[in-house]
Amino acid sequence: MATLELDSITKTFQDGDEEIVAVDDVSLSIDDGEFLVVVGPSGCGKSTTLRMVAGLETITAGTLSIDDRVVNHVKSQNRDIAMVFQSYALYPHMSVRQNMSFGLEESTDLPDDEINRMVGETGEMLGISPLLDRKPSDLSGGQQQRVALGRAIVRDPEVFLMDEPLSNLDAKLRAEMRTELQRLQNDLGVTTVYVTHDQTEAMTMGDRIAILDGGELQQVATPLECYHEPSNRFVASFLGEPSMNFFDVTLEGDRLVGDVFEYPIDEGIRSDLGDATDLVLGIRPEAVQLVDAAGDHEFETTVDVVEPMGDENTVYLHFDPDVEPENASTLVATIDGFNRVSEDDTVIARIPPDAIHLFDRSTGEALHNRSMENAADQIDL
Amino acid sequence: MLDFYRRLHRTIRSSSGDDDEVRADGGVVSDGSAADPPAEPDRDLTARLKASLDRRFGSDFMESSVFWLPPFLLMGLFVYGAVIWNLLISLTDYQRFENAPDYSNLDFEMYTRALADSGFIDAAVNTLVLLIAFTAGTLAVGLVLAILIDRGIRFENSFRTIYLLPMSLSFVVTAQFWLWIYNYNNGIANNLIGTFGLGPVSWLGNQDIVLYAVIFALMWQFSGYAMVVYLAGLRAIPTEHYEAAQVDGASALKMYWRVIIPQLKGATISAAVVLMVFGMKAFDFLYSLSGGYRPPNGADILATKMVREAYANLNWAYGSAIAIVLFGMALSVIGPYLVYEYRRDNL
Amino acid sequence: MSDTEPRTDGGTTTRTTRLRRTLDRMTVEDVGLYVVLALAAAFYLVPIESGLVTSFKTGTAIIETAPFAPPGPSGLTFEKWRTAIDVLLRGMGNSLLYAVPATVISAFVGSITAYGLTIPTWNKSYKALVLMLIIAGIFIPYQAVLVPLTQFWSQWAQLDQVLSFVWALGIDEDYVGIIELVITHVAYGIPICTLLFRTYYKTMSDEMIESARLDGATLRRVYRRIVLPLSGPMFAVVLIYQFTQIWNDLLFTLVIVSTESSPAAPVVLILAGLGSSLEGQDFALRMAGAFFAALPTLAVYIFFGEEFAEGVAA
Amino acid sequence: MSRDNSASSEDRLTRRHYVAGAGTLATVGIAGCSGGGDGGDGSDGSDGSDGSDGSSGEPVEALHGWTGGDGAAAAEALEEAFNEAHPDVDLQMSPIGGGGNQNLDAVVANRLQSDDPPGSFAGWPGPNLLRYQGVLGSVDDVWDENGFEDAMVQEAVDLHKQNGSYRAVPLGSHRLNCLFYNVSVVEDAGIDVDSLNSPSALIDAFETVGSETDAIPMTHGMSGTWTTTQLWGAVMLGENGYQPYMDFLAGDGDEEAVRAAFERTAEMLENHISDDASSIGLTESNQNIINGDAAFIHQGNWAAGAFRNAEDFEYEDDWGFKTFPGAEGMYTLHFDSFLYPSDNPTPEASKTWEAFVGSPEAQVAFNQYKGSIPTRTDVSMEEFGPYLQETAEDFAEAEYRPPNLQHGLGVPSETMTTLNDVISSEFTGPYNVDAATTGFLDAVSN
Repeated sequence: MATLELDSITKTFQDGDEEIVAVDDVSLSIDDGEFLVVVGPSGCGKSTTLRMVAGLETITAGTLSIDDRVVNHVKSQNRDIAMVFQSYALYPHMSVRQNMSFGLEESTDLPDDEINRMVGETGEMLGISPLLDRKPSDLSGGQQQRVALGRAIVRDPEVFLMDEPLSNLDAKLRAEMRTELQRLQNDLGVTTVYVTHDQTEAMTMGDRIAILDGGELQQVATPLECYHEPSNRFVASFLGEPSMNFFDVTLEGDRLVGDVFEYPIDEGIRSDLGDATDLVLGIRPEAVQLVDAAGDHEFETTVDVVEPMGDENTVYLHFDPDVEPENASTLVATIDGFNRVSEDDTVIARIPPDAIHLFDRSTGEALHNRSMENAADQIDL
Repeated sequence: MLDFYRRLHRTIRSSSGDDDEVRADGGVVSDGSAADPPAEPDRDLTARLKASLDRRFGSDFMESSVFWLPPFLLMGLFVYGAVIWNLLISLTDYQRFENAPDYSNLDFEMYTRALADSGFIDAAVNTLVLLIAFTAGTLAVGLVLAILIDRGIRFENSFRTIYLLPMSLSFVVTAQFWLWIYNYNNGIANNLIGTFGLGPVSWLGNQDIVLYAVIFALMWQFSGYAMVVYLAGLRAIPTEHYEAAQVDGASALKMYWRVIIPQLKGATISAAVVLMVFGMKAFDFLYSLSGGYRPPNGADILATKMVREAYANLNWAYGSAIAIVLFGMALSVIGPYLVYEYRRDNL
Repeated sequence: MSDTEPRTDGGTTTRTTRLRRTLDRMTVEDVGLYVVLALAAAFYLVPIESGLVTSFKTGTAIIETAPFAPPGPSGLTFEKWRTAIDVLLRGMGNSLLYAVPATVISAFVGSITAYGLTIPTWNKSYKALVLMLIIAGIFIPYQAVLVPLTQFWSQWAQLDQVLSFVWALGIDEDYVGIIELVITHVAYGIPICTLLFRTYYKTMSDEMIESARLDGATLRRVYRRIVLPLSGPMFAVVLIYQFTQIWNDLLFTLVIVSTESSPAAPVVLILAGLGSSLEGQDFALRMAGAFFAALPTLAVYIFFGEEFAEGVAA
Repeated sequence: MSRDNSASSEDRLTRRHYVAGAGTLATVGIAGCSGGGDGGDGSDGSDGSDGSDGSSGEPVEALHGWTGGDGAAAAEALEEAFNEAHPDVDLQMSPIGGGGNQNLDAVVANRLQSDDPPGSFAGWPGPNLLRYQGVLGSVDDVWDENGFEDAMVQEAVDLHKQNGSYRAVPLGSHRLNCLFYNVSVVEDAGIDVDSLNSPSALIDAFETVGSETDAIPMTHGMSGTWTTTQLWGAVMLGENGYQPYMDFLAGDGDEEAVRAAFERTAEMLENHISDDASSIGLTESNQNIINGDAAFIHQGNWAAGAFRNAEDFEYEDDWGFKTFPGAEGMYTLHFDSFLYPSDNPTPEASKTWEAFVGSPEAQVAFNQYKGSIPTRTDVSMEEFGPYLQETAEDFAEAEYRPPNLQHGLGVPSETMTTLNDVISSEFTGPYNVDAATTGFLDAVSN
């Protein structure tokens, strides 16, 4: 078990004459036994970062250390790490048992029977014992994924690295594997870095999550903190489905003036804003409530579309009825399934002041986050 | 430190439909030595040398050189040793055996002599025509056969083996066949076209068509190889492409022309390279056909002219000059392919 | 697309019913297809058939019957094959002696060279340079190589003196030619073998190699335990291609062994002079000799044609 | 066979430099190979003299091109005769087949290029020796000791000399000015062959054959160009006689004579040969005579070998011979000889071999199978067939013995290649007389 320290790691590529910065000054420290999920949109540099940790990519700048040992120049095989690849990367001509024992045979000088014992145990643990003597091509996607996992586990490495291991599975199997992976990681307690572009996996699996965009680290925090206290507008928009509503507002006196509504704010929020005036107001759809009477924080809206999701409905609301739907600014709200609302109704939508977030419009940096005390613990995914 | 852009290139090139994540941070990793020197200063000399070499040429250089360096040197000694020897001799005026070639005045006299020699020009043109027409024709025949066989017929294996058989025969055998087939009076070729009422043709006697008759014979021998390569290429294209084209209402011909053949570019290029090698072997065929270094008039190629100059006339320098031109011509045809592949990071 | 025969329920339908079912489903288009394929097969077989047929004809039969017509009962003789066989038999032994090792070694060398240039990562532009030199090496015209090659073997690498202890054991000194042929064919085979393996190794999954490297495998181990077992199909292609080229090659044999009377004379050398003399050529003998000499290459294509096609597909 | 790499003469040394230079220039040499055998202890004689020690145990290596048919039989007979005559010296006869001597020439050229000459090799003497200038040793002593000068015809004596000393020894000779005919076809056409003593008379005979019978007047294989060059040589001799032919060979040929010869030849090829000529060779044209499809053929007398081997096809009954019309009383010379390279690996054994080649037993043993005649005039011909006996008589009594054009005795090999180039581009149909004439005159003049 080991701690992992990334100190302002940078990676640049030379494409013809111009230089592309794939990973820009990322610093992370991962405690022993922690399960860190690295998440971000396609091309944000998360896989490159993982490959740098694995030693499959050279590190342009910054230092990487495992258990306080600088490993920038240490070859991957000497870093005592195991990696599960997106395509599983199983050796087609070897049986499952040979696949799993290959790592031990190559990097250790354990006797064969010892290796067989360990492979048997891991097979037991992953429930793939009956498959040990079959060829990867005879196995289903899920089974192949378990074998890839087994291959990493049996090596008992300092660090697990996983590069979107579930992305090739169907939805149901993916949900099962998510929980099983977490259970395994807790039992083994191996420091794990898990890369994905799927925010559900990020929110449910990680002890902490690191969100990357454009090669830059946006935020490192627990899933709840990232969800409820996003450090900037990108994080706020990235997490949560349907994603947060955003309205451009400017601060005038003690009210926020947008192009479709005005929103009075109290002194507490006012003090967080400092001297920034051009702001963006953010409100999670599940925080919007439908009420009866208009007021300071309640606005008249017409219902454009209702999407029933079973346990709850997602409602698309427009502020000004006379403007055609597509360019009117919409407010997305999630309400519980029993609330009878249909298209073209006019309803009053309340944006509770304790649930709003305010971001600086130019830097995107979060100035004020919602208060946590009465935030519902459920995360709307 | 693995070959990141090769992987990147593969993900971009592979059908990006299902792979939703396209890496934007492309570009070529040159394992620059920006990283700071290793911590332990006291490593012994070889390790330090190895590390610096690895940094200079990329991490696996030393370890991989044991694989490719010895064969590369062996090839260099034999192949490029001969090329350089020919180059040197072609710059001298070396003839017969009496005196050794003097390297004092190296000049391009042999090359100017070649350009002035009409026989050389004809041979060069014939060689180019042969290389291009033979390769194109063989690819076309191979493609048609591959398409026919790919339609899921029975006895596919036996048809495939039959089409491949000619490749296993030596030129001594095939040259004699074609002498009979092209025989003016009772040759199969003239009998065949006779049934269609066309008069007998002197295939080998007529200067204008003898080259194409030779090309046709070489196509007969090597189109089997092109067929096998294309069959593999066709089988690599997912069946959905065929069905999609059909659903779009494309006729069989259009389907192949617009959808399938463009996807065979890789197969075409790799087959073309190998077929050009066979094209270069036309010397053996012509040598067996005419029983000497002088093919029928109109089918003289650089290879036969080179051997005539070197071994019949003992003009070693002139023979070597022609050899260098022939080598250069082959490279000029294959060169663009190599540069194209290099630029696509494919090399 | 003619639909292939649907899977009948039980496998018990007799052969005739299955045949009848396919026959009635044959549309005009299918018939056309088979006719064209049969014509193409004839086009490829007639020359081979006429050669084979001629090899069984007597002198007079050759004149009376057309080249592709089989010999009449009177014209049939095996005498040409008999003379061809007893003249060429020792040549076959010698040819196998150098062709088989040369083929195997050049395939293996091609594989490790292509491996060294494809799988491990090192500077891209140097790798491209080495590859370009190797691929360009394919197009060296063999005729231009003969004189430097002779000089190399006769003056630079005088194997016959180096191996004098072998000749002392009673092995005939001419067999140095066999060793020289093996080395020459391996050297000139490297470019094409490397290119063929290179195209194959490029399709190999990078992640599998990376995971092997992560497992602590050195380049040598990765080659031996993963890349080599998986390059079976391409070995088939290279072995078949190289065997045919090396077996039928006359130029190097002419320069290195030269005379057919030498105990180490390969079959192509003896075949060159067989049945041809100043006063005329004995076609039947030449054809019989050519076919007898081509038996190994024909056999290789007939038995391994399958692997050759699949290898190219891999 | 150990290599006697004695650096004997000055030029040989410089060649070794260039080899080393080219080799090292090439690439990193393989560590194992020693850089060129160091010079043996051979004495430093003039280019002609032989090395002194030449270990006698080594066999003399005799390269030749007779791999099939009569040639092979003759070579075996020669080998047996030698072993009988010289049991102490072992001989290694090395046949190199294919391409009618071209493979042999290529191997010899390669070995001479790399300082590894054979003991002796078969080839044509005369101007053809020019190719091997500077690398042929002298066999003057062999000629003196065995009195070859008086045993051989004067032409043979002249043709085997180069730069004042003998370089080779003749073994056998074929006659080139021959016209063979199928007796029955000629009789059907009603032609009296002996009356044909000019090319124009021959052409008239062709017309009669064409009109009287449906046989091909003259069968002529044109898949190679050498048959046409050889035919032109015979017509040139027949049309213009000895002196103009010799002037042409010497380089100042008379344009009119050359043009006339081309016109005659064009007349023959345009309308008196088979239309599949371009795809048949020597074998098929001999076959046309044997199976009565053709009346006449012009060929060297090796064609007689093919007729002799054909079943029930006898001299005088089925086929006949006539000197080429217009060249009566002449014998167009051809020689098969064995050349003696300098810096010889086995000087003693090679000299014994050369001496044997010129001996009566060798010439009889070889030529009776080969279908050629001994070059000595003092050899009894009873073991030869009637036709060859006649040829030997013509050879001895011939008024002139002009050297042949196509087989090395008339012009140097480079000129011969140019002549064949001219035939190939100008005279393989359509037959362009003017271009061919100028082409030939230029070829022999420079």
